[in-house]
Amino acid sequence: MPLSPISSIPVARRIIKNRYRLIGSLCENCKSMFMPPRIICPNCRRKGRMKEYEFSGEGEIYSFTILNTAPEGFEYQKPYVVGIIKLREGVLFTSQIIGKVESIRIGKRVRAVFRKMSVSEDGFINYGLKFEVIDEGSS
Amino acid sequence: MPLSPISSIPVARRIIKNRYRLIGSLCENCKSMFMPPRIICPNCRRKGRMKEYEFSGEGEIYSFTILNTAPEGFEYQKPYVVGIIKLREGVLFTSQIIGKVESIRIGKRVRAVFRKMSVSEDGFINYGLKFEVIDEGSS
Amino acid sequence: MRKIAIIGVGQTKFGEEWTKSLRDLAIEAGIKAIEDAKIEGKEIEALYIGNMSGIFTSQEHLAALAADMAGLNPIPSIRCEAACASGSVAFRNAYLSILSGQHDIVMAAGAEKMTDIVDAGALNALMSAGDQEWEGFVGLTFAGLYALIARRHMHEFGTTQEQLALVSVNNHKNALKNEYAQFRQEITVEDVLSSPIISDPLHLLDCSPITDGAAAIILASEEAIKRLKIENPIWVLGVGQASAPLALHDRKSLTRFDSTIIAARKAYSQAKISAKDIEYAEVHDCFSINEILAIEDLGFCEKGEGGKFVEKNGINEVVKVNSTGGLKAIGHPVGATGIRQLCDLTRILREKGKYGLAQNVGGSGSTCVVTILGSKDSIKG
Amino acid sequence: MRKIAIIGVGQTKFGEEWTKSLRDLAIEAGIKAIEDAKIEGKEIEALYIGNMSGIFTSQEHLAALAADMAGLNPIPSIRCEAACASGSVAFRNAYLSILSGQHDIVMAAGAEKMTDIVDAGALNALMSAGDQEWEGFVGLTFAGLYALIARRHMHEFGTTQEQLALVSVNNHKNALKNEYAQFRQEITVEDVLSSPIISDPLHLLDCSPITDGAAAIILASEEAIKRLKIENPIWVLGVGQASAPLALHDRKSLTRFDSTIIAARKAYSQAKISAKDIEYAEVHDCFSINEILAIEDLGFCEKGEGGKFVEKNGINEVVKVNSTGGLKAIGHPVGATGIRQLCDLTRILREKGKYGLAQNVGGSGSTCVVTILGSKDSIKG
Ligand SMILES: [Zn+2]
Ligand SMILES: [Zn+2]
Repeated sequence: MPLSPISSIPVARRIIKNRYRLIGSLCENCKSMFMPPRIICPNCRRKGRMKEYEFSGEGEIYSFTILNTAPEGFEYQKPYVVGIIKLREGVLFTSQIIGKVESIRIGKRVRAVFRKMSVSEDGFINYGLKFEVIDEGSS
Repeated sequence: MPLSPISSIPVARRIIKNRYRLIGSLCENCKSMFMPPRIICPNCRRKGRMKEYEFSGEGEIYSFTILNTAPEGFEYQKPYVVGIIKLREGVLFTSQIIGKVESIRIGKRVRAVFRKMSVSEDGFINYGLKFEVIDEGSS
Repeated sequence: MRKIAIIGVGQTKFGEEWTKSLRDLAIEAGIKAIEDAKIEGKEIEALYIGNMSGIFTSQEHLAALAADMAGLNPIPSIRCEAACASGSVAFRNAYLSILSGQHDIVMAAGAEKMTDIVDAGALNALMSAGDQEWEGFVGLTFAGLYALIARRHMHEFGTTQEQLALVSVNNHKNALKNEYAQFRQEITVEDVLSSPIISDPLHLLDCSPITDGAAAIILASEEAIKRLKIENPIWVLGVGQASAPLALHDRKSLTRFDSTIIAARKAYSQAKISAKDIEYAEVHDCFSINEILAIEDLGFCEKGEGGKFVEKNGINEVVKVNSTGGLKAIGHPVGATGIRQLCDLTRILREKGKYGLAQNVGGSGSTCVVTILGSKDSIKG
Repeated sequence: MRKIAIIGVGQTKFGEEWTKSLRDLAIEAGIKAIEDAKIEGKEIEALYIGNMSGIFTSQEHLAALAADMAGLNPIPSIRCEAACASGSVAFRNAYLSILSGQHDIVMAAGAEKMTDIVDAGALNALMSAGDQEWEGFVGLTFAGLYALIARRHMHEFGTTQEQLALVSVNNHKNALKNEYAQFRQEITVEDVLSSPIISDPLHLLDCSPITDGAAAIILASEEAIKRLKIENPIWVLGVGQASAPLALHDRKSLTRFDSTIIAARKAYSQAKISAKDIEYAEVHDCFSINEILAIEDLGFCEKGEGGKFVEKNGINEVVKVNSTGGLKAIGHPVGATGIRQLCDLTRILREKGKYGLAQNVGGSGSTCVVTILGSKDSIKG
């Protein structure tokens, strides 16, 4: 069987830059920021002027879940945590969260790190960013 | 990867009787015959009364093609012939045709034989009927 | 504007129907709807069918297949898809096709065959309703998306796991008398909380099941209803559809569905009634948290109060929510669910009550269709 | 009945667009259509999108995704599917939604991303438009289905391989001036006949290619056209859709498409014109034989004479068939093709001529939509 198209090589290559480096977009007209990137600013539409914008990779946990049932390519990671991160720039972004499960709470500070994301049955590996919990000592 | 659902075990089991024994349907109201079977007679709709009908398995070639490009599960058979058979009962039915390629022509008499149909990557085998050309000596 | 009503409904048993194919299910539901309407079948001028994904069966072009197998050729046949809202999107377009004046009698159906695909196949297929490039890429499942919503709702409003569990408990109880339901047994809060955690905080019994099934309705214009002498038509009083971002992270809030709020506003406005008038509501509890969102977003209680609402058995002085069992207990053959909701409301309103509402959600809230039906008593003057 | 016209068209380059995703393609086409109509975008009240199969990309719920990415939320977004006729089924329902009076300005789009799936994936995905239980089961491909039709047409009418080849030769020549076409090079009959046999009697160059692409149009009611002061609207004069059995063996004949004949009859009747009035016809040459069937079934020549028709470059005194290159040379991103045809006709009729026709086929003829467009000169009185 061929790879599921969602993890196929053409797809992975296309958005590698955005996935590896957290490059989204900024609308120069209304100053809104977007991650993942958008071609069109939903606020300004034809008046929008989008350019690339690299996010800092810092943020805090906005919501999270621990998955015990995994789709193809993720079975070996079970259980794993996926969260929505509120980036420092105010934008929400979906990512895996790594760190001690007990330490994962809404509001916890996190930062982006580069990791292996999934492995398909025939060995194709997707890489991308995950967010790791920042150990704040006293917190 | 799981099997493509079209060659999955649930599907194969469901229509095994019809595929193995050429069991279609007969509308007792308008006497129309159908292969593959139908639940509803398209002529009579709610007035139709459908019952099972076993076709003879004899017929002649109505059209055919020789495939050099094959879907998953059929690669090992290339090239192979698929035709539309006009069954003795007057009904058209799609099937593989086996026999010498030179002997395959529109109008040639054929009869149903039980054969292996396809083999999936993980070894699941579908069986069914193919039609073989009847050698008529002088023809 | 033409008046339009539902004149026939039909559905299959919902469940794991190993012996039936997608085409078998669709035809069975269609025949029952035609029989229920007491028409021949040849009066039908178009077929709309909701079906979520060819990934489940490897079969696309389902509308043409269903029209063929049902003996409806050569009428136009159209498949509509909006993930789990496919059924009601098919319904809405069937409704518009009559409103347009091009048709008078139309069938709207929905069907999904989810158990032909094996292993993790159904899980992967369902995730195709979300944003695969960004949500699927990091390993999210459909349960995962709703778990993210649930966690945030618990954080913002103090909603509890027990309240989530009560959604399933109520719906299982309501399904006891539903002959088409996949599950007809009572469960307890304890059962839910001790069932395996699928995607924390959601347990297995917070999730609607994998289901095979189909449902169909016949819609007709007022002129056709008079001509056919239909006795108890159930009127379509309002239909609203709205879209919201596909990915959760592109929304302004995780704890409300703007698609539901906007679709409901349109439907109430067209029907000239408000949330307070609805007596029966079929809402989209694909996961327990979603029934709580629906109750809030449809205006049956204030935002954040959905948890308390379900503690009172999902009813208040006026509205009964998911009184036939909801997606959890009836089952959720995704493309069929929107039509099944309308079948249930029709059966109820033929007997009792005045106003019913169906809310059908696609994906994690990116599409929502809200439909308001009215009994014969609902038509004023 | 309201008058409705196309006021804007846009499409991407068709081809193997490795650097663009399904969402990128859909948005690009949509933006171009909005710009072409000289509107803002916020005037659009609903989005219909044709897309054949989530199997190509693992992404369903494309209408919601496209509405989101295009900044069109919260308008209703609907995906329509009828295999290769998905685009024009989306168009027809967009048209009906305006006819219904519910909307005034609607976008109808089509998109397909076929090169994200690798190996035999695209082949398997395409076969999902046929009857998988009986046609797919014996190893038929989509080319195989059309090869069975071609063989029978050759048998009944003496159509030759050279005539089939001429369809491709003509279309490649016509595409030379089409900036969006996948192939802009001339080919000869010899080239076609010496290309590999895919499914005898069809050679590789009898088959339309695997293509990525999207197209979009903006439809508006006469009232909106006046309000927006649109200068050169192209009027929708007639739209017909019909269904026929999904499997070839369930048809009365292999050498005609009843779906085309019935859809054309409806469209001609609504437009109050006949085949003799059509000057530009965009027909569905997914395989060379299908252009021959189309020419016959649409009434441009007698049944069986299609082969002779293409010998005269696909034109007669009145009609020019596939003058922009057809599916063969332009490319065939399945869900986009029906909309692309309407884009091409619109561009032509803005410049010259009075009546254009598009014929879009789903599967091996199980669905057909025929649309007739008219230039400003076509509106009488
Ligand atoms: Zn902006
Ligand atoms: Zn009969």
